[in-house]
Amino acid sequence: MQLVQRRPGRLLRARLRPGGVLPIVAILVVLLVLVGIRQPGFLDPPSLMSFLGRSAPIILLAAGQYFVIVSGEFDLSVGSLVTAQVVVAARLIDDDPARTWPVVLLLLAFGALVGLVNGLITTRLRVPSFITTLGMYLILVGAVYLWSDGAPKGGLPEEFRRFGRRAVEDVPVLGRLPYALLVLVVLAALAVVLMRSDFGRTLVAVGDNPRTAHLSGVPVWRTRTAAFVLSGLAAAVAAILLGGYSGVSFQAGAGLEFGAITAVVLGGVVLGGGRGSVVGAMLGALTLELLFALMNFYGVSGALRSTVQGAIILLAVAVSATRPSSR
Amino acid sequence: MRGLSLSPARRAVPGVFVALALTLAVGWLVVLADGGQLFNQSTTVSLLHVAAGLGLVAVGQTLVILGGSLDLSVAYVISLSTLVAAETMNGSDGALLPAVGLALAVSAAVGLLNGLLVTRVRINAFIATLGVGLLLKGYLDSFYDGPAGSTSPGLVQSLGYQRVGPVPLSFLLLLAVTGAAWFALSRTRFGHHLVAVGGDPEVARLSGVRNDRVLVTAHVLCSLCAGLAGIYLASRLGSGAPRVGTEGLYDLESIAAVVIGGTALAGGRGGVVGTVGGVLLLASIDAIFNQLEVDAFFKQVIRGVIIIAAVAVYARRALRKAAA
Amino acid sequence: TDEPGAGPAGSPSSSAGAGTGEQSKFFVQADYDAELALLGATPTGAADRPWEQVLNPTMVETATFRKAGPHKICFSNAALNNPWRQVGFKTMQAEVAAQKGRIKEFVHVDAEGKDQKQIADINDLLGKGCDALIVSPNTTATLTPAVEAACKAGLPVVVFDRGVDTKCPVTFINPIGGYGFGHVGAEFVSQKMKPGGKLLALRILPGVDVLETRWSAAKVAFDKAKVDVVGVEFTDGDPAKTKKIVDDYIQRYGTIDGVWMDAGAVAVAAVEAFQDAGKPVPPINGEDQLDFLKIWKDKKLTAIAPTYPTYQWRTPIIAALRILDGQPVSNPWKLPQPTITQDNLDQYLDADMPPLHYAMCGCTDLPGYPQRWK
Amino acid sequence: MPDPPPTALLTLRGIGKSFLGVRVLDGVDLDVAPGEVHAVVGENGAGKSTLMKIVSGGYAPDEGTVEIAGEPRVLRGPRDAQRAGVGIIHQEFNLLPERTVAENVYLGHEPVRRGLVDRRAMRGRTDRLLASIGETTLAADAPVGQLGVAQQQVVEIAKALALDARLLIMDEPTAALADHEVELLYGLVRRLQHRGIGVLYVSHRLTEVFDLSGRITVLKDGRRVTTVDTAGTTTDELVRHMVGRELSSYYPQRARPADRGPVRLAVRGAGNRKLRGIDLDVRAGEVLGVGGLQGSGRSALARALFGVAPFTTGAVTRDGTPVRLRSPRTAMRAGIAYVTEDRKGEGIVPRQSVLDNALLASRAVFAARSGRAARTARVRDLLAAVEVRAAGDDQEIRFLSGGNQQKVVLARWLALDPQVLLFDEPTRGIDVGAKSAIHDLVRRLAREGAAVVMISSDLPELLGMSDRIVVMRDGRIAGELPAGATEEDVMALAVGHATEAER
Ligand SMILES: Nc1ncnc2c1ncn2[C@@H]1O[C@H](COP(=O)(O)OP(=O)(O)OP(=O)(O)O)[C@@H](O)[C@H]1O
Ligand SMILES: Nc1ncnc2c1ncn2[C@@H]1O[C@H](COP(=O)(O)OP(=O)(O)OP(=O)(O)O)[C@@H](O)[C@H]1O
Ligand SMILES: O[C@@H]1[C@H](O)[C@H](O)CO[C@H]1O
Ligand SMILES: [Mg+2]
Ligand SMILES: [Mg+2]
Repeated sequence: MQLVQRRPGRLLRARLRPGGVLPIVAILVVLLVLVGIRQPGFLDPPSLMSFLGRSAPIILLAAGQYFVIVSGEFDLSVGSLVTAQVVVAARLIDDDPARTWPVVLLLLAFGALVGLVNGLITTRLRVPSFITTLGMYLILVGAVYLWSDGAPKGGLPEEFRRFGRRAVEDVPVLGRLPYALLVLVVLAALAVVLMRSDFGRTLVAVGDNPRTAHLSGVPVWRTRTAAFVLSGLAAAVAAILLGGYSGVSFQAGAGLEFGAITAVVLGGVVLGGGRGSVVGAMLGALTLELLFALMNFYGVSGALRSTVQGAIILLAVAVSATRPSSR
Repeated sequence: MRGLSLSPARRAVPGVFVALALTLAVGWLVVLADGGQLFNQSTTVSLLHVAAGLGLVAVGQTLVILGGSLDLSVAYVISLSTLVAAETMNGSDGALLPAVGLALAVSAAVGLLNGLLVTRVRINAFIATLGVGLLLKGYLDSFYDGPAGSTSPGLVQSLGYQRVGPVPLSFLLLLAVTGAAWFALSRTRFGHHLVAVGGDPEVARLSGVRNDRVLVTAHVLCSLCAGLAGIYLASRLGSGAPRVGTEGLYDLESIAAVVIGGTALAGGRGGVVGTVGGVLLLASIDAIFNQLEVDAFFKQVIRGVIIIAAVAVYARRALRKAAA
Repeated sequence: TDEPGAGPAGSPSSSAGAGTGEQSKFFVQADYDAELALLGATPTGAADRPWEQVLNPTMVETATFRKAGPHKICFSNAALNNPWRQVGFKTMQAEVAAQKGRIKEFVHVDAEGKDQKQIADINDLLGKGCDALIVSPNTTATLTPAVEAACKAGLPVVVFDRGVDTKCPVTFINPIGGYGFGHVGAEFVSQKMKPGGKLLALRILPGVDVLETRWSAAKVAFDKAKVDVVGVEFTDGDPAKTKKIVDDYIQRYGTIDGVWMDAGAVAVAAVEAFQDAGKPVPPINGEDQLDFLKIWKDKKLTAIAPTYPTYQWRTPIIAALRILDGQPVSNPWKLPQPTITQDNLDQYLDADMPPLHYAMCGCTDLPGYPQRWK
Repeated sequence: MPDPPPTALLTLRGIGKSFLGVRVLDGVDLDVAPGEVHAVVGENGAGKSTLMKIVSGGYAPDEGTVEIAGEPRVLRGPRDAQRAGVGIIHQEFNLLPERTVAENVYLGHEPVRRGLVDRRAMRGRTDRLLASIGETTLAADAPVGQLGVAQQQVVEIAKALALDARLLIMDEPTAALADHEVELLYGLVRRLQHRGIGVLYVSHRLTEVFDLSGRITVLKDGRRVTTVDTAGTTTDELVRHMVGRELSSYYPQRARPADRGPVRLAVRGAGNRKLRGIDLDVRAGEVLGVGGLQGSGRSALARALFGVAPFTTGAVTRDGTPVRLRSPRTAMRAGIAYVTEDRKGEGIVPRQSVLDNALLASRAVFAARSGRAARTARVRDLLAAVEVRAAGDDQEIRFLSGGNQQKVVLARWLALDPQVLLFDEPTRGIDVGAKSAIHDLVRRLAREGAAVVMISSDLPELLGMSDRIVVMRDGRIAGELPAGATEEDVMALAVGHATEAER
């Protein structure tokens, strides 16, 4: 290999080029400064930890969505999957603490199964994932309403809810450590490791050029299906945390799919696949959550929030979308 | 080899019409067995009305999807258009034309914004139109507590409720718009260029197509169609309704109709005729389930299955064709 | 001092983004006055059958609609998309079952929350030989033309829950209404919270008339009591969003002294937000959903539950049958709208029913209770 | 450089262009007179295609001026260039598979009548255009996706001609063409020349350059090395300018019979939808050449052996053991590697780094075989060994020239130590220097015990490299030739009598 010309440090280049995390970090810092000015107390460790804990579900969803998006697909079903999971959990546990762990396992299996079905329909039947997961979204919402006669039943006992609601208290320095944050940290680390592994690299390659990947021995359909399964699992964990955080309701997952996709794109990941990092995706989700908190702190009128949100998303994506000129 | 026979590029009747015919036949039988009538006048009229609303949006959506783009803001454009139209008319026939013009102009402006964000600012269409949708949602939420304005009686009587036999005027409008779109796609440079941009933007660009212009135009046309759907809904509802677009799920349903109609989500292949088939298929399923009083949630499950299955069938056929 | 704005906590910032804002376009002073007056009125009829009671009845003749039974009754429903409507619809179905001998067919069409579908549905139903048509409109203004068309078709039309802008239906059935609901909650909270305290108002979403009237009445009450409303937020009925909003408001203001909400769906989430932040739960209102009643009792909250009773879903069936019998009915048919307070809380708690069941269903005497609602 | 003719059709002065800070073109001057065929040659990555895209409006130059017919132009896009009378045949296909031949040919300038696209005129003109370049079997309303590579190349040429350009750029127009088609192209270029049209001709096939051009410009590392009159130069001199050193024009030494080992891969009576009755033995240490016309089934054979479009009948054995090659993975596990002919579509993962591209296959199939660090080190060595030129191994591969991309793909497969290597047009679009490096590499692999199957449309290469040649026709093996066969022998088998009769 011969170097044609030396260029600026490899790391900086990697961060700066499209798909790098620098833009989202910059946006995050700006928002943090704005929050700090308005609500200095928010940055105190205990409150920051709580914030991170409550943001864990959407961050995990973004990570799950990232796997699917970077492999060149979409998962529009995650929001409805979260709702279904929460409703199913409440009905199966029915306030009986002893059933917590079996149901948690069942939810994980259910999430993986939905991901598997999404993946197989997309890869084996060749239905575009936008349509597969849109159909799955309709099916899950319809089925869960049908199954519960339109009103969630049962209830989630404290044992189940503590994952999303409670924290390890009196931690030195940090004050408190929400269980959700612990789950997030562990899973985020796993996600990063996974993306650095052979699986992660081939996943990105599949998103970039599936034909080449196939001809290089990558089991393309299995890889993509695995991405959907990861997304389903992420939705299951998010559902466990969300159900814990706020209890059972049909609204539990409403709109989360768009939130997750927006977060992923904010994080510099390219829709269509082949580019972007999982860290960026998770930072994108954190940024969105921070934006909502910011609007609470600045008292942006409830009705105007969507406008502010829309404007900021467009602005942020526009900034991070600046690519090298193609001509 | 060189002399191998090549089939000319057929633009065959999309398979969705086969599905439609089957659905109607089976539905007719089942409803009959249930003691009802699928094709009585009131049911047919209702079906065509549902199809007209969704159809207008879906035809516009077809244009952007063909060009490789997407519009998730249509639902909000529809709501906005009902309000602009109804508030400008304010119950008087005199203001009818200016109101329609203004509603369309506002819609076109949104389309222009979408188009510019996608082409000039180079934001992915999914995010760009989602973002514009949020902007509009904020506006609607802050300025409208509920229905506002009043549609001119003339429009209500004509576009809203007039019909020729069992065929509502609005459905004829849909057919006209579809015809125009079909014509534009197959007989104008814009149409050829749009399909090219959707097929491979780089090829189009290097062939001298002005991709940006073509896509912006498609977005404007899509929004105009959504605006037209809004005007139609205003004529049905008698007033402007700030949430009618989102409640109707016009964003996702229009995309579903386009894809069921055989247009590739990635762009470059398909057409508006199939889309109308897709719309009619969705509306027929609705009508049949309505007759059978099928639970709305069960219906949703079935709808999900049908959307996936229909597209799976296309994919299968495409695979076979590629293999043949 | 207790003067708002005097201490550092009540700094200008708190009043900046605060206040109750503009009055809703839905606010109609006369309706507001009428509803508030009804809160004190005594209904006619048996107290143990509130779904048959009427407040201030004004009877109309229905002899022209008289018809021999059994009847085919058709129902165009706005949606079944929330627990309130689910409980109500089950109650209505049970009422139909209870009247089995008199109803030969009950046709239900669900508009799935879509105005234009409901218009088409009503048109469709007109071709089906219904003897009476019940409508629960999705949106008042936009369903008016369709309901008018139905009236013109000659069959008796009964509208309930949300209204329409026309007098053509034989009767319009609903409880006292949104002003009453919003007022009761707001009065209670503003009286119980500490003077000069900060109140957070939680709304589901803008633009639904039944909900807009609730807020507009509350606004009047808060303005009159000079309550410092520090925020009016939309929750989309999402408990997670609710908790985040409440949490951020607690952070921003140190504490919140009162919470008002336009619907009970997120009441428990709001209560939990205070618990999780380690703050006392301030005076709060919810609705008659059992999860709220339970936490109210368990945690000894200072709370109140105005209701929009689901028993009103029984009344349209009863009314339709009376009309087809040619008996006079009241138009409008105003049903009583009880409030659950600390005093009668125990009477509505029922540990056996699901958490999102509505206590005010008036369904205990109906066929299939309690299984049908579980 | 000789003074520009006063009537120059195209004058480039001081053209410079950088991508992401890498200088790709630097102060390039060039001119073309009416009726002149001006060839541009240089190694892979020398900047030829970039220069051509600047003239045709695909890229904007960072510096320098473009004059067309004496008028300075700022080309804001391909459309401006078309307006100025510049047409281009791109190195990579620029066609829409879903659209018809006519729609592709007239894309961007469809004939209109009363504001509407005149489809009849479009078809008619396309037919005439195709006829004018000797193509009569191609239907104007056939979808391009159904055409073979050569026919697509013809469409691409027609598309450029449809512009009625004054200046026509041909960027490796013959890369996908067989010899008799190249002949047709020659005729075409000469006719254009007579009509006073200027042609910029980019090719790695120096024979063509000498056959067609009047002057030759050599680019190296983005700079113009020289412009010479074709009549006054020789291949050797040209190669020296291009590579900066002497190159032996010989193919590496063939295998001796003694070097041939056991049969690595044996195929008996195999077939599928495109192939029938394939019998084949490939031995360790030999290079088996596969010849044939376009669409004769050579790639289909490679794809069957690699499990992409598997055999449905017959039997295959690897080192004597029966194997079922159901997918690329199974083929790879059986020690088979496949370098595809379509580099852009099937060879590279464009937005991943050079290193990730080179590691792709090892990761996908043999992840557990060796430690990560060792694997990476090995691949880095291979990248160095095949002399990839890049800004670093973290550079996205799409920014490399075609030849360098090909070398990365080679490194990917070499990392697997395959025993059977399938090369499909391995030197297509590859410069002379790299080409001979690849030839050496192929031969070395054979010497080290690999069995090599090499498909090539470049007859001298096929004849020079192969120890044996099988020639395909209509999905069958038409015959086998020993080393030392002639071009005529290959063509006779490839064309065959049946085909003769068809014409
Ligand atoms: N990239 C590809 N994708 C799918 N199929 C391909 C591809 N390349 C070749 N094939 C298939 O192989 C078939 C047989 O023709 P093939 O390409 O083998 O002829 P060939 O003699 O190799 O000509 P060429 O020199 O163009 O490779 C083609 O018709 C095509 O369907
Ligand atoms: N869009 C691009 N972005 C970045 N670098 C590019 C781009 N296009 C070309 N390059 C770089 O510019 C240099 C010249 O490439 P070019 O394609 O012009 O070479 P070429 O002479 O045509 O080579 P070949 O003979 O392989 O076709 C190469 O180093 C290539 O990596
Ligand atoms: O119409 C109903 C009621 O008004 C209820 O209070 C909330 O849900 C709505 O759907
Ligand atoms: Mg080149
Ligand atoms: Mg080939």
